[in-house]
Amino acid sequence: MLVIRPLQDTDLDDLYAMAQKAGKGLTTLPADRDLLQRKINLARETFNQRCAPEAGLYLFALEDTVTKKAVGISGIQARVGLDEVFYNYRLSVTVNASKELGVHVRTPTLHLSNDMTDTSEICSLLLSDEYQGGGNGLLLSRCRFMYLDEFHKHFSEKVFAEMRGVSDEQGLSPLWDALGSKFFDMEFTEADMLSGLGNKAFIAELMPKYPIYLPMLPDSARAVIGRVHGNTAPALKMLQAEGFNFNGMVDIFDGGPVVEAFVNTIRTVRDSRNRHAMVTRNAVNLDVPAAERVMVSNRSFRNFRVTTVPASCVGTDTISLSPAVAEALQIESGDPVRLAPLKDRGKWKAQRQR
Amino acid sequence: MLVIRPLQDTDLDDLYAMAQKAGKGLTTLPADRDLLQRKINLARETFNQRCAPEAGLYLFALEDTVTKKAVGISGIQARVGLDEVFYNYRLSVTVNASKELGVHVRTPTLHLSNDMTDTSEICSLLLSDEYQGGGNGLLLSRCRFMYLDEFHKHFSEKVFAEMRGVSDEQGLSPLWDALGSKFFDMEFTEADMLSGLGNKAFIAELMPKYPIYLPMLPDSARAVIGRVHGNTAPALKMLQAEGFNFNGMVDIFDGGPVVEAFVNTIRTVRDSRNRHAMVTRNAVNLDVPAAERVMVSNRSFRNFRVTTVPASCVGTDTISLSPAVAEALQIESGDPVRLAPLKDRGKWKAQRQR
Amino acid sequence: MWLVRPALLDDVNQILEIAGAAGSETARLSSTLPRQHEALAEKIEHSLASLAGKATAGGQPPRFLFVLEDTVTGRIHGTAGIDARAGNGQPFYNYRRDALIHASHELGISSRVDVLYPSHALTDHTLLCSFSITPELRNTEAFELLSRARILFIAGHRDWFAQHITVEIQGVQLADGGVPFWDSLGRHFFNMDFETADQHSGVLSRTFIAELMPPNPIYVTLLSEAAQAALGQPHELTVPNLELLQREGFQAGCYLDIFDAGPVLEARTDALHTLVTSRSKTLHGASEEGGDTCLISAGEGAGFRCTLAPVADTLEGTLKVPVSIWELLDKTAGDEVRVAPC
Amino acid sequence: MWLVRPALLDDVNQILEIAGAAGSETARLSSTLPRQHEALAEKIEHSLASLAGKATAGGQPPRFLFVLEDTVTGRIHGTAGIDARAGNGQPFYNYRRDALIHASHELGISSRVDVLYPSHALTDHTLLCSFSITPELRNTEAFELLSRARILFIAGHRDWFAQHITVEIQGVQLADGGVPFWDSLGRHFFNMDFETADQHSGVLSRTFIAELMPPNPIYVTLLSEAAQAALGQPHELTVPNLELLQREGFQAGCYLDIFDAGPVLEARTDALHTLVTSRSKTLHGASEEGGDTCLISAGEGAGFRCTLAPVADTLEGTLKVPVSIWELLDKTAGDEVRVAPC
Repeated sequence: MLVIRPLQDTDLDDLYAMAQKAGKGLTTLPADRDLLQRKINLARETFNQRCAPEAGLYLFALEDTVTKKAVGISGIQARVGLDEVFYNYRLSVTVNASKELGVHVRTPTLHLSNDMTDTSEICSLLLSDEYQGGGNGLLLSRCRFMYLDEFHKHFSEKVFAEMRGVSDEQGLSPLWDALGSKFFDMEFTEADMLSGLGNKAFIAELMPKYPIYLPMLPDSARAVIGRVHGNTAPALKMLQAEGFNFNGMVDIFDGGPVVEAFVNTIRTVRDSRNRHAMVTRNAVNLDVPAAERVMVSNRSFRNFRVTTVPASCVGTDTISLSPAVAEALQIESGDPVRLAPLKDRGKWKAQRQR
Repeated sequence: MLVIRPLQDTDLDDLYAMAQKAGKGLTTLPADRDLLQRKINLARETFNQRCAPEAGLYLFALEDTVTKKAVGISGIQARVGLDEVFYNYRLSVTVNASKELGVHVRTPTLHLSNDMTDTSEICSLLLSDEYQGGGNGLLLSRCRFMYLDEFHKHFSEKVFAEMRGVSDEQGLSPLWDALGSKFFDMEFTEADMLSGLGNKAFIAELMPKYPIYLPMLPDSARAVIGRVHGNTAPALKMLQAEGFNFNGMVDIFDGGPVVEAFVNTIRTVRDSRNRHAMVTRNAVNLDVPAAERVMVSNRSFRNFRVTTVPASCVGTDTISLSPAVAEALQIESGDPVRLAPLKDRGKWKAQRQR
Repeated sequence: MWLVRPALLDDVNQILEIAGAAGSETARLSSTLPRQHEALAEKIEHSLASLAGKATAGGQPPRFLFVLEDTVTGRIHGTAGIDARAGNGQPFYNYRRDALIHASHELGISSRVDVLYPSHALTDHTLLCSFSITPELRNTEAFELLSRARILFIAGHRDWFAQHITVEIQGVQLADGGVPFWDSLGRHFFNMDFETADQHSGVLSRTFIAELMPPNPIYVTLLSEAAQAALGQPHELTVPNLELLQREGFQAGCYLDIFDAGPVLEARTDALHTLVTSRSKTLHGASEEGGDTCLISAGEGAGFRCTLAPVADTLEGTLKVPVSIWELLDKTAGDEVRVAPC
Repeated sequence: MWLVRPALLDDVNQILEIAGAAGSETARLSSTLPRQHEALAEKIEHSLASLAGKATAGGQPPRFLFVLEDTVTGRIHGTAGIDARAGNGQPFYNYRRDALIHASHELGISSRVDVLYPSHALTDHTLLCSFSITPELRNTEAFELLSRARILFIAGHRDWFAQHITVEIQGVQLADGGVPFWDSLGRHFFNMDFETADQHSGVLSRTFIAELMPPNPIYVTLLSEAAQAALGQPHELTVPNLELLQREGFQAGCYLDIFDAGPVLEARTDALHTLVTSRSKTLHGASEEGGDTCLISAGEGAGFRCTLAPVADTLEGTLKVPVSIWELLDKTAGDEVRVAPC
């Protein structure tokens, strides 16, 4: 069984291994043991409410209960831009027009912006290759919406995700080549890494402060602004299905888009329902397709756990859970749980809505 | 009976009288006969599809069928910023932080923006004093959402409204005094008038192009940024009830907020239903409170007409209309009509939804 | 003989021939000279009003236009202008090139970031402009006469002009007509080719520049390489003119033309070489054509004339000049003239 | 006798007394002089390394600190510094004041809009800095000695310094310690009072300025009236120093201090009055104390000394100076000294 739970100290080795495999794409989880340990520590402080709520970093592990290994991670940053200044480009339009000459020109323009400051970010999603498919990625991602909904007072009304922008096999980014590299005398990967490590003073120091007019960039760079990396396209699609929309912000390095949604309009949140757990020994075939599964959370702040069960387990007021699932969720009969469909237009949801 | 219909040539005198009474607040409808005639002409071209769709200005009159007088007006501009450059300030945040010094400062900042360019605007709402109350203002405003919905291909996905900002009895605006007046050597009312007359070249010429840091403005000016004039508060409330939200843009002169919504999420649009007209001579008491009325439109592009009838007239597939109403809507039995509640949580809507 | 005198309305057709055929090399070098009959006639009328010391409609500051005439044939071979106040009552646009230093203490990185700031700092300086000459006269003494006659005019009417004086030198343009700086920057915002924009700037109100120019500073590093290379570089055809102006005391500063990034030269008016070295003298006859060739000017306002003549100076402050020159200058013995060495 | 010599580590405590008590008038006038023992000691060590011609850790450019010593009491009464390269390898921040002209052709309106642009244009100029003197010595010859001794040092070590030289003059500060320009602008972004920011800028890396300074140009018209009035105005206490520097040839240009908007003076190093008028001479004894009082300096690097002495010039290029002065300069007959008139 796969279960979501707070990241813990013993996950360091697994996490490091995952980060190493993931390579350069994932700047918020570089393969750096010290940094990963610091993240684990911060997550522990966060779940135990020993740090300021706005400084919280909520990191969840996906654990294979058989091997006891962490096979995935995902996270929520309570507020961005507090410790380090958070930069994006806002993709805006400059209109110049002269009636006298009958000229009307629109110039797409990038404005340096800190406007995402104080907003909650969903981040750090990583899943082991061996566990890809079968809805595991959905669980890892969507469990966060259940958490955001459950504990919405700890988060902003709106949440966002930064999507990885376009780069080639060598990790070269067309936008970086055309823009960043002219101002930062370093490699894209180095800049991205420094930024991921939380060392952002250099951005304030080196970043161009005036707007960038896009017609002055080559086609190759303009073409990738607001576009996601091929590998990230499925993640973007998933978020769009949840109701996330491009908000006009792009990454300052690779031009990847920022998508955002109001928490209360996220599909997982809207489709969530409360039930009480009923632990039963009736045999249930747990091995059903993702479309027929629902996520079940134990609604705990400190020890948030989520797993999936067949939609057929859901009753009017209760949900039938096997002892193993109950144990994984650390609940007993009668405890409140919260459900949400694992997939869009999942079976359970369809049943509920008509 | 009061009925919404396209503005027409014969409305000029009524319109001019209304504009004169309204005074300085309404910059898009100044008391200028030539300008008003030009607007009427443009509206006629628009409804007759004789101008480019994006240049369209859809103006509706509220006619008292007894006196045959126009007693109100409201409009939709198909796209802003095409003929004249459309300016707003975007209320943004600049974050400056130094780890070394433990300083973290957020500075609200106004950035000159043309980002509303190409968006549809609802505008020009004006209702005679004698007709205030009884839901007439709602009809005048909301009929536009029915039109937007019906003919959404002619408009942008998102629509917005500029709300009048704070000014005192003398028409003095605190933001203008602190900001605009330093750059425009003229009175607020003059600038506002010039802008309303469509003479906007002076804005490009005189406007400060660099961002304005709000801490440099006096408290009185900062206090009104994004706030509406007392007289406009009810209109704002109405739009918020429809699902419009402040989008971070403010008026460059008085700081009034811009609110926007996706057409398909506007309450009037979501609550609209189709019926067929059934003209009947059964006596119906037309004089019911606004909360018990529904708007009925004839769904015509060129000759769009809307009036209100009691919710009790609505049947499962049809709506019973008196011959007088049918005549006002210029429809016959069997013609398709579209309904929407006049008020939020109006009776009819409540009936339909549960 | 070559004579520089104020342009007259009768000169319009001949000037149009010089400024004329679009795309000709001459034309390219004189963007502030209109190519339309009506606009040119207006410009000449404005010049005549300015020479008469008359205020003009709209309160425009004085602008002067002179022509180079071959007195033998009566034909006109060139034009040269002065705007008393650059911008003519409106902003005069330039880019100001400045550098920011982007340095990261922690990373030990420091780089120079060149920025072009929109600037109006040269507004109301006196501006030399509208210079055009037929190609065969380049690098001749007529060329020098035409250019420097303006300084003698300024010397004789010093009160009409500002303390600082400016001249825009045409920037790099390729053989195919392409202007690298324009193609990399202005074209995107003005949505027209360089020739069109350049002509507009000479003829129209400059409102269109405020309306169409990018409102924020420009990072040089984002310009095309060709555009970067062209910053502050003169068009090769202007090199003789540039050298002449440098001898006059003009120097390139940090300002660039907004259309082609050509250098903008600046000088203190009172330090101009021709002005400093010119002297007022009393005209006398010379029996023989002796002495060094000098610039010699005379006359006020519309009566201004300037030519080249062999001049013999005397100790008494009088000037011996061939009588043929008297006629050219419309002066006679005992009249005051101004002379400057070549 | 007053002697200017390089600061030594032993001087730290005495210098702290001068720079000392926060809020004292002296202290306010020397923002680049650290008030912490350790920071000051480091600054002196850097100066000593620079005097020895040694490269320093981190490759920082040379910086020099001199003191004014009363040779009778051995007490120190003032300090004066030179940074060979303003910014010391990092950007040197100023505001550049420039005007845009906002004009509407159609409305017939034209107004001048002053803008403060962040600028690093003075980075790597040589900078005179860290000037402090005990109040009773203001307007005395010791004051002049301390300030001008630096120019003689530059004259004697010309290769170490840049072509252009700059000095920041403290701007307007009210009796209550308020700085109008800071209170209208910087305070909002740095979230600290003027004293604190000013001290940081002397001691810390200037990274914090890049991090905290508003990234866009500032419209002057939006500053408070008091701040607008303070632009480019010197603090009244600095007026004697300002006048002294103006006599040296320094002129205020368009640059302002980013914290208090005090004027930034500029000069060409080779045109500094003291440098131009100074002469290398050979030292000789004088039997009597005759002649005009002059600045006289000698010695290289750490051996640099400068004092005031009555000097009698001879036709042979030798200099008659009282023997007591020889000792002060650590020189003897036949050695080379540099002298400049007072």
